[in-house]
Amino acid sequence: MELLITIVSGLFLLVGSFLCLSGGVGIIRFPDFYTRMHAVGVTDTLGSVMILTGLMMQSSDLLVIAKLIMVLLLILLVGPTTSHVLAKAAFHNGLQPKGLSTENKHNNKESSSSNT
Amino acid sequence: MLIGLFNNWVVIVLMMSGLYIVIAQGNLIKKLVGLTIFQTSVFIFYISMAKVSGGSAPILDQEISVYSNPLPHVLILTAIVVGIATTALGLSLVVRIKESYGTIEEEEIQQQDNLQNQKENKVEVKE
Amino acid sequence: MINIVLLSLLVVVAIGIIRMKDLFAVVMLTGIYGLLSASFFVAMDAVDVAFTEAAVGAGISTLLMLVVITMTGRKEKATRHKPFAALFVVVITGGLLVYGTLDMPLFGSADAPIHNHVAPRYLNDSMQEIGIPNVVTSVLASYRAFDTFGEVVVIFTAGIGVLAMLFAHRRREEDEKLAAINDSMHEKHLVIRIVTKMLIPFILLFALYVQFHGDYGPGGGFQAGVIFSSAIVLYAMLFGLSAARRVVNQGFIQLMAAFGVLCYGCVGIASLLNGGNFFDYNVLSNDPVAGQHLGILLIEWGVGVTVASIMIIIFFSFAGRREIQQYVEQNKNKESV
Amino acid sequence: MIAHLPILQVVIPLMAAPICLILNRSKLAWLFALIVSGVSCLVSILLLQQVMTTGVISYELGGWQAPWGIEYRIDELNALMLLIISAISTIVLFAAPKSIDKEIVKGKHTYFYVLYLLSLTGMLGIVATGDAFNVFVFLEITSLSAYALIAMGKKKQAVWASFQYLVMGTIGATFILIGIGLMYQMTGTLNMQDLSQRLPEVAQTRTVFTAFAFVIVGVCLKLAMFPLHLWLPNAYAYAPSIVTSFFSATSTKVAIYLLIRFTFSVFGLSFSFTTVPLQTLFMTLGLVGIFVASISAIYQHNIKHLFAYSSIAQIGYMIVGFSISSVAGLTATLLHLFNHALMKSAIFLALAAVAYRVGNVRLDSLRGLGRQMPLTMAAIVIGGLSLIGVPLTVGFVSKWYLLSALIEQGWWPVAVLILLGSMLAVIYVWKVVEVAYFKEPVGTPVKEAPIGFLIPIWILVLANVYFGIDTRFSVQVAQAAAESLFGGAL
Repeated sequence: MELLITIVSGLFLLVGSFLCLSGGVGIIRFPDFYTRMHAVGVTDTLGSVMILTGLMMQSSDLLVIAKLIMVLLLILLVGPTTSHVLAKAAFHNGLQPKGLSTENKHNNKESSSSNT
Repeated sequence: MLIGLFNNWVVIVLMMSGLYIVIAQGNLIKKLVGLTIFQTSVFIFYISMAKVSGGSAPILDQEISVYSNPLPHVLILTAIVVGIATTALGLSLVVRIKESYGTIEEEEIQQQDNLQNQKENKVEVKE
Repeated sequence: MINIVLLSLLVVVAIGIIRMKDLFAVVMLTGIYGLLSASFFVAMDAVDVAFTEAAVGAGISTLLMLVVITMTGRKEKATRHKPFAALFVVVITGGLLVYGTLDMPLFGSADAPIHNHVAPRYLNDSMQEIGIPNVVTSVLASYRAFDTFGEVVVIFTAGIGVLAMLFAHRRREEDEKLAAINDSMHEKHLVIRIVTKMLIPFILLFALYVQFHGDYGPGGGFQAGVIFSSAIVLYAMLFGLSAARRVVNQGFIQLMAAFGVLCYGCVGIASLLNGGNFFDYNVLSNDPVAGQHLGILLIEWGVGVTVASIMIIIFFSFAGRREIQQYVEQNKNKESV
Repeated sequence: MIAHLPILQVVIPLMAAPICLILNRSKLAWLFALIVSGVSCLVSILLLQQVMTTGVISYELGGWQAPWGIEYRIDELNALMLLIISAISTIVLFAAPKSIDKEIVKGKHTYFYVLYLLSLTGMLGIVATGDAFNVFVFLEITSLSAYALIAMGKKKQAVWASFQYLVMGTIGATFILIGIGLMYQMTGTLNMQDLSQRLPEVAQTRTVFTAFAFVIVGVCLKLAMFPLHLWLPNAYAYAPSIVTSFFSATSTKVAIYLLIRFTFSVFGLSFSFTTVPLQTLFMTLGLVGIFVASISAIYQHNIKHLFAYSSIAQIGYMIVGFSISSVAGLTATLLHLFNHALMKSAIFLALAAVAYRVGNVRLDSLRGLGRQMPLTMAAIVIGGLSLIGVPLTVGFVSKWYLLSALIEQGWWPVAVLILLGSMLAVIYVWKVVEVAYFKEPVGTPVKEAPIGFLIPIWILVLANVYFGIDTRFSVQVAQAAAESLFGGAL
């Protein structure tokens, strides 16, 4: 039983780290702000959730597990929100996704002065 | 010996990069950033001298026998507060400087001041 | 091993800061620098310090710098500086320091003088003398309580200093107009506002936990104060300064700042009146250890209150100044149109 | 309560600061600050008396023994410094309300008094404590309140001057922090007394040498010693007048105190002056400082700038006296410290009165003021004479002691240079006198300064003359302090 838990938690940790790493690669490899945001925002949340779950399995102390659950909830709540806000702020400031035609740029310039 | 002192040398490099920013850069916010880095590096220096190999955090527990030294921790807690206090005050000065000079570049401020001084002195000579 | 990795990362970040021209990036890197050094502190067993550094270096100071950048512009001008004079000073100072390290006790060695003169008493006797497991708290709040008092006064001074620099009276109509602008942005901030509303109570709760758990684990008045203020700051950022001011107004928050310092000092005065020296908690109660507990509880409370209110004051001053600047600019634009 | 005097000295103004904030009425805050400052002056007089009769007082904060807890330790030197700081603060505060009304925006008066009390607290705390790290904490209280107070000046240059001071001051304080850290690393203690006992064992190590260098450079930055003085003239010139007269008399003096305390008590005489070539270095820098600063003073158009440079020159005299490293030399330094506080606060307070009536303190605005504001200008003249070192003023006494200390060591050339330096003081003081008395007034005539200014100004001026004639008190205390420092006792 213990062996099983160790193996499963190890798997969780590995997958979590891989996801985080892939997010890191994405931030370098992707062409523009929005795709990069997408890479990090999605993988990081899931990755850290995986890592936290793995850690929870490793610990036997209830208090530690409770604390980790708190952290987990916080990440689930905050991670997506920050990605959303970042993307929104970028869009409001007139940053265009790569490949969009230049016509749209004109329309968005007016809103570029407003700032969060 | 080399490993034992290596930490200190890296910390010295950090301190000096902070000091370098303060002296060499003309932007006032950058100067404050430099000060922050300089101070933070000094904190790192203090904290690394408190470490005892194999020790653990100074929160007493029956199962642990070796602790790191708590005194530098206390000193640095105080010093961190001093640091943020200085930064906050410095930033408020930067805001005021921007309002009255219209710039936060050292050289431009210096120029404006020199001009002003020359003007005042000229008035004096005329009279 | 991990500390070498962290130190190298710190060096990389420092070099990045020197080379960057975009102030926004510089400020973010400074925040990262603070967070990295906090991680380093954890590796060095200094959990309390790490907590504080994370809250201050990566939190409050980054936030304040960002607010200031919105007022002063984010591009640094590429003017010619005097790198040689600076390099000269830096090389001399650094050289002297390296020279000084040569006779230092090695890193981590247990027989260094600092581990054998004053500190052992804290580790060995504080359990009997003060009776709380977190040695850092007992040194901070009892053995060297006066330093901490000084620390509270420093932060109080900074708060009053910032007020003296930036405080500006707002007229009612201005306030209402600014509030109206803010209300009109409700749609824009919908998601983040809702999430924040969910988070704020928990942040406040966490602050209280840190405040009262400081005797047993990392934490204490200062960290709690910063966390508490961060909840209010978050509220002010999203719901507008006017709304936040309705929750905590200027007069009240100044009163609280003064009250915290007085609360700390009065513990000292009380021990004077009970016949002990200043900050001698033993005389506060019949049982010395109970007296220590009481004293530490009260002064931590004082620290927390002062720090929280001063942080709020500082943020309000900066943000208030910014709103007024924007208001003035908008009016100018309207006139020119 | 007598046993608790050392801590009350610091805690009374400290606790008064938040109360002052709660009061939140300009006049009320002023009255309260004045009373508090007066009380702390009273406490310092009692402390001095006590020290002179019973010797060193030690006070353990929190009831913890010295190296574990923080100790307050008052000897003759500390007591003298405490008296200077609290007395000057009280006298200067007398004149505050009028000057503040004119120079600071209405809504910020309370903040001014709170910050003033805090800076007073900081200085008293630096002087009273016997713990090296506690010095750093209180140093920062003083510095932070000083930055804010200076930036409250009316002109826009005030903020910039304050920012420059902030950068320099923080670098200085961080240097001191590094120095303290290195000392702590070699000895394991922060208590000054304990440090002085444990440092000799490790005095030969390179680490202690580095610690010494960092502490000294840090203190010298705060001290505005030549060539680290660049922040001072602007900071003094653009600060509100009241702040200038308080700081010119006290803040650099506190730094000198720290210099003396660290070199003589903590590191010990033999380390500071034989292992390290401090004597030659400081003697040279002191002398060069006197000449450079005096000559710069001559070319200033703003009188506050002029006297700020003069302050740097006067610091040079103190440094020379200090570097003699004999009882006589140190006595001269301490005497000059006391006397310079008297003269500079008198002069800057008189300038505050001028600024109140005329609106600025440029040299050309002073024309003909000798007749329009006779009492104020007379105070400046007497203060100026004292700066030069004319007999019957305090300046003469300290110069006399300095010269005799130099001659005692046989250093004639230095003595001659000191005399030459005083001649430069004649030139810049004469510049002021010439404009004020021998030029025709221009513009609208002004009235004599109000009585609220004249009383404190003349108290200081009369003190200048009194201590120039009756030197028993000042010399006795200075000598006792110098001797106890050389006795090796902390």
